[in-house]
Amino acid sequence: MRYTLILGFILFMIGLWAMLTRKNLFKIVIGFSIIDTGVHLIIVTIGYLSGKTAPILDKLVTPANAVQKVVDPIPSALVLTAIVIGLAVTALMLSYVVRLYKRRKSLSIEDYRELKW
Amino acid sequence: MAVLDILGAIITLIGSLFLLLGSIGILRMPDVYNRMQAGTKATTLGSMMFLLGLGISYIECGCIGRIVVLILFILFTNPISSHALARAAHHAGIKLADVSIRDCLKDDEQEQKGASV
Amino acid sequence: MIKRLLIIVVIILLIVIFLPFMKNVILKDSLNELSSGYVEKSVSDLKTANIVTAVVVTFRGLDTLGEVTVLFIATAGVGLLLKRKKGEKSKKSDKRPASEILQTGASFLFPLTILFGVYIFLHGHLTPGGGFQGGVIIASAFLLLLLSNINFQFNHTVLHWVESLSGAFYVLLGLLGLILLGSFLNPKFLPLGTLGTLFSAGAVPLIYSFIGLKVGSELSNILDSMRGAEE
Amino acid sequence: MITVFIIILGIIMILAAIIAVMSKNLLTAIISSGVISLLASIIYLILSAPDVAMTEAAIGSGLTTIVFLYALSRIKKINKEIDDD
Repeated sequence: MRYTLILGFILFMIGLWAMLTRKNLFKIVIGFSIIDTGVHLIIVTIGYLSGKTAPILDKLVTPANAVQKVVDPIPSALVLTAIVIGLAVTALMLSYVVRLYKRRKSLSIEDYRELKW
Repeated sequence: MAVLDILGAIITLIGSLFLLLGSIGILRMPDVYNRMQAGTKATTLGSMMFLLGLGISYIECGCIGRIVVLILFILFTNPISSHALARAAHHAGIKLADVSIRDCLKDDEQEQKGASV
Repeated sequence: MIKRLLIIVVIILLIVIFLPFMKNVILKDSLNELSSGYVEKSVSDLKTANIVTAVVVTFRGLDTLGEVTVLFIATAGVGLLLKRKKGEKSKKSDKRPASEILQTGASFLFPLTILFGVYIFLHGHLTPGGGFQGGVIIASAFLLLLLSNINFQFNHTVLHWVESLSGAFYVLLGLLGLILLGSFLNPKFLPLGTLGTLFSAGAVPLIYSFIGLKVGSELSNILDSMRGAEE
Repeated sequence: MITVFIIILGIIMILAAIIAVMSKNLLTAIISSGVISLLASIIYLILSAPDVAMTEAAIGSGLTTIVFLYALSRIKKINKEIDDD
């Protein structure tokens, strides 16, 4: 599963590049959400153990052999909460974008130069 | 058991055939509305038969009730969503193909406009 | 020009730093001590069939509490930023109403979707799913109403009460564990039952239901604020 | 077999990410960033994390796209109000 690790890394780099080079505020937020997906992919991959099943007990995974049969549940649990937070943070960023647009009527980051040095 | 297995496999095969025909239709049809029709009618029937075949071949897992609920859900949501998409496309002013001869929605809208004015 | 060069240098530097890490990361083939401890404990002590639920609700319960707090703060921020001022009335929207088929279908699907969300978070300790997924499904049910009916208004009083009460009950259940058993968010004060039935795993389904209600109402709130009130 | 599937999914995801970053049309960019999340949820399913797959499919491709679209429509509405005044 090294491929998903590399995939997550490439997505992270594309998102970072978008955040650094794009001028449009929307594109910056999209870059942020791509970074989010990449990081989640990497964390889930680190918890994966090849040839094992999901951490849910059923007919095949009995309480006796659960430890030998399941993948790591902790990264799944962490990513679960991280995805929900990601949505809330994206919504917060977008509401800032709407608010800035109402004030200055521009989506380009170059028009906001108060803190530029 | 073997009879049920073969029956389920045949139904799944027919369902996937419908899905294949639907995707060919999406590629070959001349305009948005015809494509949408191919992508809705064929895939609704196709995915219903696919799920039904799966439920028949794995009848011992006892998930046939859930599959019936899923089939009802697909039967209900797929046409509605396709209808909303087609209506939005018509409102956005996407032209019909040159070979088509009737546009009833346009006639209806003009009639309503005439009635209200 | 200098800025562009700087960006390229930063990206290349990051790739140079992280690529060896990506190459040398050791993908393990057995659980480490902490994870196997969690798996054993959740099967023997808590009787939850879904181990991820046990980790989210109990073993990492404080993380979840913090996460719900972050969600609440973000929702409050969105509502505050997009608040419409008193005098500022929006014009009558010129959107045309949705068609008859869509409205009827949406009003028929809405209760079914809510039911599905409740099913997901009540069965969070047995099957994949839980409070977060169920809450998202409830929010998408409200989204269906928002999209199909342009004049739809949320009843904000009910929404705020559901949100605050579910958050308060979540903390109260945690405190109950602290008082009765001596540790915060300990769900074992209810009978554990047998593995694999609906009434099992102590208070885990109850806690997850409150998380689900809170997440659902908060996400619906975010959607409503992002849409903007049509007066 | 599963490796080939993951590689194909990964190539589509990277293409979608590049389209999302480079496209001049904001609507295209938003939709392709939703496609990335949808394909990521399939990969989570292959990595045997069904809980994460459910959450990502519902949030990443559903609600996040909707939130982006609402923000875009609000910006268009502000534009229209300026034009009217």
